[in-house]
Order: sequence, then C-alpha cells, then structure tokens
Amino acid sequence: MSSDAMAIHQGTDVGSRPWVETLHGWVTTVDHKRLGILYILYALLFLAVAGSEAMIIRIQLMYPHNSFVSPQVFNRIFTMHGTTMVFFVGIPVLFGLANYLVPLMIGARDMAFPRLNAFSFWLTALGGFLLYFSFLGGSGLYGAGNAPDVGWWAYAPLTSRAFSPGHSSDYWTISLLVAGFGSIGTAINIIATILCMRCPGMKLSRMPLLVWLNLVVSGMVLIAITPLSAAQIMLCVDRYLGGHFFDTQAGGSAALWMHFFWIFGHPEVYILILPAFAVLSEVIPVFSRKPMFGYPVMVGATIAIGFISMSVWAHHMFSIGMSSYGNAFFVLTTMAIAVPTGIKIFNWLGTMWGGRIIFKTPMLFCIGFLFNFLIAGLTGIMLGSAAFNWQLTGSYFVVAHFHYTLSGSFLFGIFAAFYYWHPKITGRMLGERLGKLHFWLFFIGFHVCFDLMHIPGLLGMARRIYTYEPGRGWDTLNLLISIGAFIQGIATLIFVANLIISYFKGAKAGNDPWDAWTLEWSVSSPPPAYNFASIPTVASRRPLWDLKHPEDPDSRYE
Amino acid sequence: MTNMHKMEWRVVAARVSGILVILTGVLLAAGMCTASPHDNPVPNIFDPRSTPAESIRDHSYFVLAITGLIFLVVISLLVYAVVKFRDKPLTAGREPAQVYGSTQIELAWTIIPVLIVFVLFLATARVIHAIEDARKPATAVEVTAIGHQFWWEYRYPALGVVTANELHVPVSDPAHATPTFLTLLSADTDHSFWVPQLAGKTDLIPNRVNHTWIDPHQTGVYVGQCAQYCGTQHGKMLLRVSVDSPEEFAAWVQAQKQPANHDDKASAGRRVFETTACINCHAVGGTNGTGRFGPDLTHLMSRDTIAAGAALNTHENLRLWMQNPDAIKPGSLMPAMKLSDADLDALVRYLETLR
Amino acid sequence: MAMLLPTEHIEQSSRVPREIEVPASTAWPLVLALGFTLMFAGLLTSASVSVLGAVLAIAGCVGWFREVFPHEHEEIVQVVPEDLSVTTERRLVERLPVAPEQVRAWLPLETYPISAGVKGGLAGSVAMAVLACLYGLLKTGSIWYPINLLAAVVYAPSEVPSAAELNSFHGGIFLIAVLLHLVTSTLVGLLYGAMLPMFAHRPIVLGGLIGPVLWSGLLYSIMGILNPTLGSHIDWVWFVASQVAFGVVAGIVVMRQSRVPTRENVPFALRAGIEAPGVMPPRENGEKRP
Amino acid sequence: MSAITTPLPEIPGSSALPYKGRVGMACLIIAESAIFTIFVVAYLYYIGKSLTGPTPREVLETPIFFTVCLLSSSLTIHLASKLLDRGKRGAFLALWFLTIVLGALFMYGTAREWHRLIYEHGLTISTNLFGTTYYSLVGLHAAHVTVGLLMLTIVLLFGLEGRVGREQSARIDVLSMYWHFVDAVWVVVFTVVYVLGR
Repeated sequence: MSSDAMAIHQGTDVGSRPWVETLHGWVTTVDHKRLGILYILYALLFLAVAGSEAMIIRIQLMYPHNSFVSPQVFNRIFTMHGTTMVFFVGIPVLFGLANYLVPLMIGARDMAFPRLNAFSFWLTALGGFLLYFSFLGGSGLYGAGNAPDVGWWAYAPLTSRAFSPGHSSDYWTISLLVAGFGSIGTAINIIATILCMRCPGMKLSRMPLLVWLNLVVSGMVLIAITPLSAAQIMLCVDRYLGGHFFDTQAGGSAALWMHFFWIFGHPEVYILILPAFAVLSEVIPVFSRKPMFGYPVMVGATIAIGFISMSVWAHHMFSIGMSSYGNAFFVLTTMAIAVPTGIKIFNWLGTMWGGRIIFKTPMLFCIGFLFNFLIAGLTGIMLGSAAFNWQLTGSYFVVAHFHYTLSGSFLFGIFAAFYYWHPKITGRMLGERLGKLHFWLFFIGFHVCFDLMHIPGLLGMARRIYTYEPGRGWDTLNLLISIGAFIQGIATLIFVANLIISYFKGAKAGNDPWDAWTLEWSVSSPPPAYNFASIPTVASRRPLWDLKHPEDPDSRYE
Repeated sequence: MTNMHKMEWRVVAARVSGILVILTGVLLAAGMCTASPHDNPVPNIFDPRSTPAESIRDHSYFVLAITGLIFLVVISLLVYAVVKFRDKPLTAGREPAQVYGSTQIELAWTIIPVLIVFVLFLATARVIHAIEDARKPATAVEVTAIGHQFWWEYRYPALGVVTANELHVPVSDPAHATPTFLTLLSADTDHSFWVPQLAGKTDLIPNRVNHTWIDPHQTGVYVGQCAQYCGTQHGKMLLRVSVDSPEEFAAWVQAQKQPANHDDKASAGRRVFETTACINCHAVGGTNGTGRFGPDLTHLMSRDTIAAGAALNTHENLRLWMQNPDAIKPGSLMPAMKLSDADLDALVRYLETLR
Repeated sequence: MAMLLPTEHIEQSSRVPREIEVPASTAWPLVLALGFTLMFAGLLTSASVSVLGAVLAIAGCVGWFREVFPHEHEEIVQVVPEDLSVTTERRLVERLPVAPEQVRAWLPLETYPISAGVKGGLAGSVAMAVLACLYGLLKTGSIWYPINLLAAVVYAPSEVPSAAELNSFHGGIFLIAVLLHLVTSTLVGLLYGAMLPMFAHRPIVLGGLIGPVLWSGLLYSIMGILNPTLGSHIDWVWFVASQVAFGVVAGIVVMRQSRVPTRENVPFALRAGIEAPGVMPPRENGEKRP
Repeated sequence: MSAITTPLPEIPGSSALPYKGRVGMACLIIAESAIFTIFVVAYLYYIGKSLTGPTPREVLETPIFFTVCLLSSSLTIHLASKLLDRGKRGAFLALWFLTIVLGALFMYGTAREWHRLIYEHGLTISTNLFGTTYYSLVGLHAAHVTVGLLMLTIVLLFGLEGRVGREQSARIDVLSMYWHFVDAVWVVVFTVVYVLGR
C-alpha cells in the first residue's frame, strides 16, 4: 500500500499499476492531500453540472414566453442549481483547498483526524449523489422521479406534505443533512489541525492568513451549518412523523423557518467568501512582492466578519413584515459588516501599493476579484438598506448581487487558487496563455451577464420566474444576459481544457515557481505523502523569505 | 511569455471589450425603442407614482450617490495601483521595500467607513419608520389581499366587494388623501405583493398578518407580480392595480356590489356551471357556487385579464382556459374541465354575461 | 539570474529520517459514510435500503474502532530524497527612501494614540454643543432648540414637530441627540487623531478650518435627505461656526496629546501584544521612487 | 529512535499545543450546542401556541429524581476519569459502572414519562405544537444520552477485559467531556420544558 501511495505522489510509475489498485488507493486514502484533490475534483464535477443547469435557465429566459422547459422543470433546475452551487461546489472546493493547504502551510504531516477526514469527504460526496439521484427516484421506488423544486432556501410551508407530495423535498432535506454532517466533521478537523498540529515556531500570530481565515471559516461552519441541520431535522419530523414545526395550519410558523434558514444562510455566504479572501491574502502579497499590509488588522477583520455575520441574517427577510425596530437593527448590523470587509479591500490595495505587481493569471483573477467584490459590496449596501431592499429583494437585482459575490468573487478567488496552487498539486504549471484567455473571456462574460442583470431587477423583474411578459423592458436585457452567461460557459470550458492539457503537457513547476514565502513551497511538487521529511521550524510569517534573504529576515522584525 | 504576447492579448482584450460595449449599447437602444410603455407599462422602481415608492426612490438616490462615490474612490486607487506599481524590467531582480502596515492609515480607513455606515443607517431608519409606521387616515380605503396559488383575492370589507387579481384603488390626491391600506394574508404558501411603482414588497405569509399601503397620485394601470417563490406557477402570478379617479372608483364599487347578472339566454351555461365541479372552487353571487379556492366570478367580465394576468380576458382565451388551462398556465391549480364542445360554448356564453 | 543559496535548507539533512509513519489507508470511513447515507436514503426509497445502511454502518463503526484502538494503525513510507534548496531571483531588497541606512525600515510610531482622538473628539463635542446651545438661546431663547433639531433625524416627514415642541425638553429626544452627538464626535475625533499626523504641516488649519468646512459642505448637500427638519431650520453660519469650533478644539487637544506620548497612549493593537511595526504610509514613498 | 519517527503529537516543541481529542470534542460540543439552541428557540417560540390540548400544565410532571440521577452521573464520571489518571483501575470501573446505571435510570425515567404521556394523555408528536416541540427536544437529548451510554458501555466492556489503562486516560477524558455536555444540556432542557414551559 505505502509504496503505491508513494508512486502516485511522485507522479511516476502510475501507468504500471493496475487501475483497480489505483482506484482502491484513492477511495481508501486518508491522506489530506488526496482527499483535498478528491474534494476539488468532486466540486469541479458539480460545477459542470450546476453550470449546465444555469445554461438551461438562461436559454429559457432568453425570450419572453419561451418554452424551452416547462415551469415544473424550470423550478427544479433553479433549485438544483442553487443547492448544488452552494453545497456541492462551494463547500467542497473550500474544504478541498483547506484540506490540501492547511497542513502544508502549518508544517504538519496530516490533518488531526485523518480517518474523520475521509469519512467527512465521503459523507459530503454521497450526499451530493443522493441529491442527484432524485432526478431518477424523487417519488421513491413507487413512481416517476423528480428533483426538489422548492428553491434552495426551501421556504415553509411550500415544503410541507400538502404542497410538496412525494419525496422531492425530502431529497433536498436529507441529502443536505448528510452533507452537513460531513461539513461539520471537516470543520472540526480543520480547527483541531490548526490548533494542535502546528510546527515548532508556528505561533498563531505567524500563521499564513489562509490558515487564519480557514480557522474562522471552520468555526463559522460549526455554528452556522448546525442550525440548518436542526431545522432540517424539524422538517423531517414534520414530513415523516406528522409534526407541526412549520405547519401553518396547526399554528406553526413559516417565518420561523426563514429565521432558521437564514441564521445558516447568511453566515454561509461568508463561509464561501472567506476562503476566497484567504486565497487573495496569499496570492496578492506574492505577486506584489510585499508582505500583507496590516496582517493583524486582517486577522481582526476576519474575526469581526465571523461574529457580525451571525447577527445579520434577517436582512434576507426585510419584506416579511418585521417591526420597524427589527428592520432598523438588521440594517445597522448589515451595514456594520461592510466596515471589516472594506478594511480587507483597503489592506489588499495597501499590499499592492508600492509593490512590483506581476500579472500572472492568479494575480489577474485576484484583481478581477477586487473589482467585482467592490461592486458586490456596494450593491450589498443598497440591499442592506431596508427601504431600498423592499424594492430590490426577490428581484433580479438581488440575483445579480449574489452572483457578483459567488461567481464574480468566490469563483474568481477559486480560479486564482487553481492557477496558483495547481503547480504544487500536480507538479505542472497551468498554461498561461489559455489562462489569460480564460480570465478575459470569463471577466467579459461575467460583466455582460451580471452587470446587465441588475437592470431588469430595477425594472420590476422578479426572480425565480420561468418566463415573463413581453414589453416590460426586460426582453433585450435578458437576451444579452444569456449571451453573457454563454460566454462564461465557454470560458469555463477553456479552463477545463487548460487543466487537461496542462496535466499532460504543462511545464514542470519545480518546488517554488512563484518565488513565494509559505511552507508549502519548500517541498517537492507534488509533495511527498508525509509532506515534510523533517518537520520545519519557523521564525516568522514568511519562513521562505527568511531563507531567501538571510541578511534581512522577517523574524528580526515581527 | 514574451512581451509580444502580452501586448497581443491586451490589444485583443481591449478590442473584444470595445465591441461588446458598442453591441450592448446598440441592443439596449433597440430594446428601449421596441418596448411600448403604453400598452404594458414598465414597472420601473425609479418611476414611482405613490408615496412609499417615492420615498424609496429618493432614499435610493442617496444610497446610490454614496456607493457611487465609494466606487469611484476605490476603483481609482485600484487602477492607479495596478498601472503604477506593475513590475517593470528595469527593476527586475529586486524586491520592493517591505512594508507591514500603518496603524494610522488603517485607523483612518476604518473610521471613515464607520461614519458612512452611521449616516446611511440614520437615513435608512427614518425611511423605514416613515413607510412602515405611517398612520392610517380615516379616509383610507381598506383592502384585504389574500395570496393563493397562483392568484390574488381582494376583499374590501367596508365596501362589501370581493374580486380577484385586479386591484382597484382610488387615486390619492394630496389635498384629500385616500390611501389604500392593505392587509396581507395567505391561503397556502408564501407570496409577496409587489407593484414596483407603488410600493416595495411585503410578503403574504400563512398564519401571519402583514400590512402595506399605497397612495397612487396618478390614474392608470400598474403592473407587478408575486415576488416570493410560491410554487409551480409563481412566474405567472401577475398583479394589476387599476388606479381610478374617485368617480370611476365609486362607479366600479357600485358595479361590483350588484348581484350577478342573470341573463336567461345563458341559462344553459349556468346549468353547466352549477352542475359541474366549477362550484367547488368558484363563487358566483346568486348561484349555488360558493367555492373559495378559485377567484370569485360574479363580475368576471369587469376584469381585463384571466388566470392572474396570464391572458387577456377574451372569448377564445376563456374557452381555452376551461378546456386546457395548461395551454395558458401549465401547473396552475385550475383543472381541465373535460366538457363537451356544446357545454363549453354554453359555459363561456354564461360567463360572458357576468359583467 | 537564479541564485542558489548554498546551504539554506529548511532543516539540516542530518535530521531527515529514512522512513516516516503516516496514517494507514483504510476503507472503513467510506463504509461508515456509505452506511450512514444509505440509512437516510432508505427514508426516500424503501426500508430495506435503511437496513442495508445500518448493517454497513455498524460494520464501519467496528472496523474504524479497530483501526484506532488500542493504537492507531500506521504505515511506513520510505523517504524519497528531495531537492529542498530554496532559491530566489530577487536577492536585493529595496529600502524606503526615508530610512535608507536601516536594513529594514522600522520607523518610530509617531501616531497619536487612540485615546488622543477620543479626547479630542469629546472636547470638540463640548465646544460645539456650547456654541449650538448659545445659538438656541439667542434665536429662540431655548437651549433645547438645537438639541431637538439634531434628534429630528429620526422623525418621519409626517411627524415634523411644531415650533413649540422644538423649544421644549423631551427626555427621549434628548437622549437620542446626546447619543448621536457623542458617537459622531468620537468617531470624527478618532479620525483627527489618525489623520492629523499625516498632514502635519498646519494641523490646526487643516483640522480646524478646512476639515469642518469640507464636512459642512458635504452636510449641506445631504442635509435635506439626512435630516430634513434640521435642514429646513438650519442657520448655516452658526452651523459652520460650531463645526469649526469642534475642529479647532479637537485639533488642539489632539496635538497637545502628542507632545507627551506615553506608554498608555499606545494603540490597543500594540498593547494587546500584536506585532505591528509602525511604518510610514507606503503611498507617500511609492511615488518618490524612481 | 529519532525525534521524527515518533508519532506526531510528540514532535519537539509541540508539547505546548492542546490535545487534538479535546479540541475536536470541544468543537463538536459547540456544533451540538448550536443544534440544541435552535430546538430550544423553537420550543420557547411555540410555548402556548398550540391550537389544541393537552397543554404542558395539564400533563407534565417534573422529573426531579431522574434529573438528580443524570446530574450526579457527571460527578461520578469526573471522579472515574480522575481515578484512571492515578492508575486506580478497579475504582475507575466501579464509578464508570455507576455512571452507566445513573444514565440508564434517567433513560428509564424518560421512557416512563413518554409512555404515560402517550397512553394516558394521548399526547403524541403529531397531536399539537407542544407535542411536536416536546418530543423533539427531549428526544434529541435522549438520543444524545443513548449514544453516550453506548460509548460508556463499550468502554466498560473493554475495561472489564482489562484493556483500559492509564494510557487511555486522555481518550476517557474526551468521552467524559461529552457526558458533561449531555448533562449540561439537560439543565437547559429541564429549565425550558419544566420551568418556563409551564
């Protein structure tokens, strides 16, 4: 077994192993790097699936009164698109990166609980497959299949037996419950790894920001995913045991579900965006050739975001008729979160300021992120202002806004991570030409699609409608939005092509292709199974800087 | 990658984006021209005709100005940094000066956002208060709006009127304010009442009573739609608000209060109505039809549209709607009535007498 | 250009072992996860699936338990020789021009402490309040007039108070006004504390005159939105005067604080033990560089 | 044996870092607390909102004795793990067994109460909102007690085989953390259901 694992990690000798043995090696692995890769591949698979669903949505909405798909199918598709993107693309890819990078960055040989790590991955993975099995078996073994069609936030009482017979809503509930347990397992693992497995000298104040941010993210997962799990257990009690938690006919409250969902749902947004912040906090300094500007403030702002994000959930519910005091409170907390987020943007700018910015693809995606995320934040302020929100919520404006954060920001951050760490993970560089083409095409497609998408929202187009009336000023805009979406689809295909080509023909990376400073660049690419032949000792936030500049090490100043 | 390549890509990217910008502009202009605002007005939130929507518009200009300013400042910093601090061959092989941070600068860019947030919060809180806690004048018209899958029921308790899908309200003249206060309820799942030109959204949630109000200043028809996903036909749960002059409104109320018109020529159709499943869901005053699952049909012909705005109220559409609702609104809760052609014609004739 | 550093390895090679134990691969977590998922999947399909899931889950638990008890199962991996040399193409590090003689710029912290900003803000707030109340006395004979106007930020348009109401005392309104005044003053004071040293040539002119005038101009343009009641009653001469009074007093207080920098005045971040070497703002230096 | 081939927790310099088992359990407890919080919030929110009877005032009886059992089991498990630390395996096993007995008594109490509610008062999970919230919250806690008892029993069996010694003390400590958590949750559930809920 061990030599088999080694063989794969050295990138040699793979062909001579029977594929069954290779497969066996991968499914039984407890190595954090392999699990990280599995997480990422799994997320890429579902990115393709959910991306295709987005294309179906955009084809349907190209013209008014289009009948490419029926309303029933449309509702399933947007539900599955949202659910998949959040739970089976966003969370796996962030856990994949954390799994791969955190132990390497803190100088550990593996995660704190390697078997729990494998268990958590398989729970998440099987949860996703279970969700997609609903297309075949949504009504159980007794009828034709159908997928959940209640929207990704599954508001009560649409999920009650009366309005959602069969098992389609149960697929949503139960597969996310299973995947949620996986997420909690991984979060526990990451926290324990970071707190207990650091190499000598790796004080908390010396951890790379990526590690810090993942620590905060994992903490948030612990207290944000669990409310969703609890609410889903309640929903199961309602649907299977005849309970009345969200049964409005028996005195239950639909608004309670909204609260529970968004107590999960809003921190979830930050759970997704913080890992992208984490990537930026590693990539921008390296490509600006300067240390992170205001490291302690970045850590503080992250922790502040973690805390404040727990108190803003009801800004998704400004239209449900809360009292004016309730609304005002959530306006205040929502706007307050703009402060630490703004600090982060300024600190990245401060890092670039006075640096020597190198425009490799990872950095391009980071700059694209900064541009998009700034706009996402500003539309977020508009949405956070409850009065304005009464017009904007539930419209295409809000759809544009959260795609700015999740596609324009999260995905840009993840793409940056791909281009940045691909050489470490596979030993080969991702093609720079295709990478730049990917960036520009995606950037343009993104802006054609989502800049314009704000406008139909302002012109009164509600979200989640399978078709719309002609003559309301939405027609041309929707056509252009769809074109923008297709451009993004093509850009993503280029990215996949780049991944495949680079896997076979990419330039050899060497240990440290970016002249970077954190520990993962001190070992081979890909790293050996044990990561570090001897456990390193660090004396500053940039251990490799200290080695590269022995006359001027950071350790003298920090 | 050589500099040649870099240049090439930059030029290509610039050209592509230039072409796209021009294309966008042309298409946008074309779209604006083809849209005919008179038949079917654009529910633009920046074109309000009622106090709540106007306060929101004014407030949104303020928010847009502040966010626009922030955008300009930060984007200039970003562009400046990207242009000014790019790596040049001249300095190759050298690291820039290593800077860790600056307490002062960081303090400044923390406090300025805090101040902005504080100002935005105060401005928002006042608008929330003004809209949400507005006092109801004695002259207000009261309407209970009930959301159903996938249509709207309107009840005017003080006037004794029940109608569906098309809300009629009087115009509210600032001198003699007659705002309309709506009590929002739901019969099944969550819905949201949204007529962008009149007010922001308020949800209709089962087992919960919500309120909103409008005071349209200008007569006309305003469109909107359900803005909270409520099931299969959420997409065609459209809203029409007809803002009438005081006289028109009084006449409309008067007409709605009349009992159903019973024309002997349509008695065959009435018999079909009364002897089939129609009466389980629909009510027509003076008949044994008292169902409440579907819209009240007593004055069906006073409405411009059927199926919650999904189709115009014409002879062909009515017939099609009863024969095969899925042709108009797939997944609506109206069943196909499976009537013979003769019965169908009689029924349509009958319904057409319900003015 | 690459310069190889001859002996800079992460660790001396003498300490590199020949083999390392890593956690052994095992299928039991997968079996348990599959069993667990199938138990739930049974709820969606048929009970027999749940039974299969339960069997797998129990098997998974037992198998997993045996992996870690009494000792965690590990496997031995041979260490492969790696080239662990750390290189860089960028050997030279530039220095900030302001401190070229130092290896790395480590400039003295000359910022005003946070407390200076707070003190300045509070002192300024008193000056401003005195002036505003004086205005109230002169204009309407009531010191409550400006206080009520300030708090009018919370009034809806329909509730605009009458003149008599504006001249009398209201407890809640007074609290709101004081709160608003203190919060804003403290924040602006903090900003002064942070920014005055960056523009150190004429701090009082900048902080006492230019700042308040700019600030008043901004307020002039948004007062109609922010506080329409105040906007309709305001006397801009007095308003600007009170802003200037705030600025001058706050500026002077902040400047005086800086002359006796003490350990207590060090920002909280430093006192909390977070290493944050104070360095000159990079934006001033970046531009001077050739 | 060189420093590097030793298992990870014993790498020089890492002795100051916390034990991963404790950290992991602490994280699990935080996550579980969030789940319980949501159930407690739902319970509090629905107090008095049932449309039909029976109401808590009519049917609930305060389980003082069984509560004392559960709470005292916290004490016994604490003493047990302390004794294991000192290597007193016999005393450890005795106290461990006592913990299980106390936990089982508590479960018996819950079972008796449920039996009484279902068969005497006709209160089931689908009767009204009180039934739904009551059985869910108490049931969730009971499920945790059951899992705890299962694990305690496994330890007891291994202990009787003589395979639990001082070297397992850290793991036993982690398990007792879980048991303390289950007890602490009961204090909250008890307050909510039997004090505030009536």
